[in-house]
Amino acid sequence: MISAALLIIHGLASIVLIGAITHQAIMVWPAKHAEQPQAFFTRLRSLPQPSIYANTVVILYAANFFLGAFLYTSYRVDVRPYLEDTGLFLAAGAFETKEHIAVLGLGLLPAYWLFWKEPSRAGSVTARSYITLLLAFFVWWNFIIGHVLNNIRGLGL
Amino acid sequence: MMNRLFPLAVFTSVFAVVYYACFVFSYTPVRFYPLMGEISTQDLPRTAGPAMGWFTWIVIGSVAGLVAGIAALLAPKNMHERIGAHLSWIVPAGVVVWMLWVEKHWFM
Amino acid sequence: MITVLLIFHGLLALFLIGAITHQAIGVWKSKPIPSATFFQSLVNVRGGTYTNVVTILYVMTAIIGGIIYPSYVLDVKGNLADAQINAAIGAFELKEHFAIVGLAMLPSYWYLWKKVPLTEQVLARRLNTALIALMVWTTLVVGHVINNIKGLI
Amino acid sequence: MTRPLPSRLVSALTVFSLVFPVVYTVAYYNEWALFWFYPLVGELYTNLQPPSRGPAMIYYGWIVLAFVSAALAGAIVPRRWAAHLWVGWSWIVPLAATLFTLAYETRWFQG
Repeated sequence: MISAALLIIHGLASIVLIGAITHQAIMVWPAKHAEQPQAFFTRLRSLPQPSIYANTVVILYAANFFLGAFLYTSYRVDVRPYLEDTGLFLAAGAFETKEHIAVLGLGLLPAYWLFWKEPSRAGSVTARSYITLLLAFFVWWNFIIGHVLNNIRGLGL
Repeated sequence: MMNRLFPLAVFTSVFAVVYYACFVFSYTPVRFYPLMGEISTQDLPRTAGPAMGWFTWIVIGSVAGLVAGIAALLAPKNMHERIGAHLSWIVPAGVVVWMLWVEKHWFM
Repeated sequence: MITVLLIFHGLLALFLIGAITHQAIGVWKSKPIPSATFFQSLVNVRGGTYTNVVTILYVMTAIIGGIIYPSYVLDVKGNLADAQINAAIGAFELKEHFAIVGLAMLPSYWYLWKKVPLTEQVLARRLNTALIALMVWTTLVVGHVINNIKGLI
Repeated sequence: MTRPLPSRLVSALTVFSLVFPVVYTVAYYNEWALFWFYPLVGELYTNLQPPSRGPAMIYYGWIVLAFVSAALAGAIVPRRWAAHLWVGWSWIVPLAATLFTLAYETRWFQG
């Protein structure tokens, strides 16, 4: 029961995380052409200060990572054997990429935070954009795989 | 500008009440059997699988809401101003409370 | 195919919950505030710009939900009943009803945001938006819980 | 205007984020295990246990190894050296680790 509750919290926390990192990623995405000022997506790009998302993203990512790492034991005991027994190797392999990519994202957080806190470093604007986009990819990748796996088999049943 | 809101609010309110009343009183003149992919006005044998009434209640609620909404267009102007906007949330909120009351048995 | 639709249903719900939550928080703002922190920027939104997105996303999410609902009846509800997980059945039943009543609220919700001047009917606009946000949050959390119990394959 | 971060911290964080993905990727590829965790019994071991203990997890070991290595590197590497690092490595190294991971995990999809 606890695993199920923690999994739902893990899912809800990732909703807020994916919102924050997606906002930031859209803002750093190089704009190709001028857009009308009042369009929804234009307002999405023109938020006041993208840096205010940095602390939130770092805190949410780390918290969500450790919650996921804690739940991983339930996955390892209840879900992975089921996937292997039923030959769902694609799902097992997909979740394994989620495990590794989550850790790579964790390692990326210090540099990500640094670039948003120290914008003046030479050549850092491009690097900051790519790091933010990479982190956003990590979050989206893990979010979707997590949902697909959870649909195949849940936790804490 | 306000005179369109009253009919819309009436539609929302009547829809919500009629839709949920159909559910509560199991008024399902037409049933959908997803296993067979069939629609029937009769009870089919158990082999046909579970029957669904959700789509039927939505249609009934929509028709009732539309009729009431159109009728509301004809209502006197000063009624719009007074009742107007608050009808749009009060009745749905009331139906939500009704739902929670009816569905509480699942959680007992 | 059902799995793809379910994941798509979940992703639409994700965008929908982001938009309606922003709007539902922002609509209660009574005076201008700076945008210096994450939470201030969460509140400091122009609610009106979300209305069309919320309406479209809600309708799309509800339609896909309606398409995959028979699979829930066939593949999940029976299992929940057999396992006597009544609370889950009851919760999903609430989800069905909430989703539809929220759908029916969209016309007046849209009208209040797009046609009635923002200085008028403030309380009605706030409560309409709050109620739809409640519907969206309830249906998302319940859907997530039920999907954890039994998925759609 | 917020005060600039101390250069010591800047170099330590930069080096940490460069070393972490490399060590983690090498560790999981080579299945280097600092320790095994057996979730069924909730116990840690520095050597493999019989199957009766249930599935073994090395995942946490890889994370700890990467974290400790990256933290040590961040502390040891001199500021001057770190300052000369091209900022582009900060996204190229994790991106390379990601691409390697995705390529490596295709082993699951080859039937």
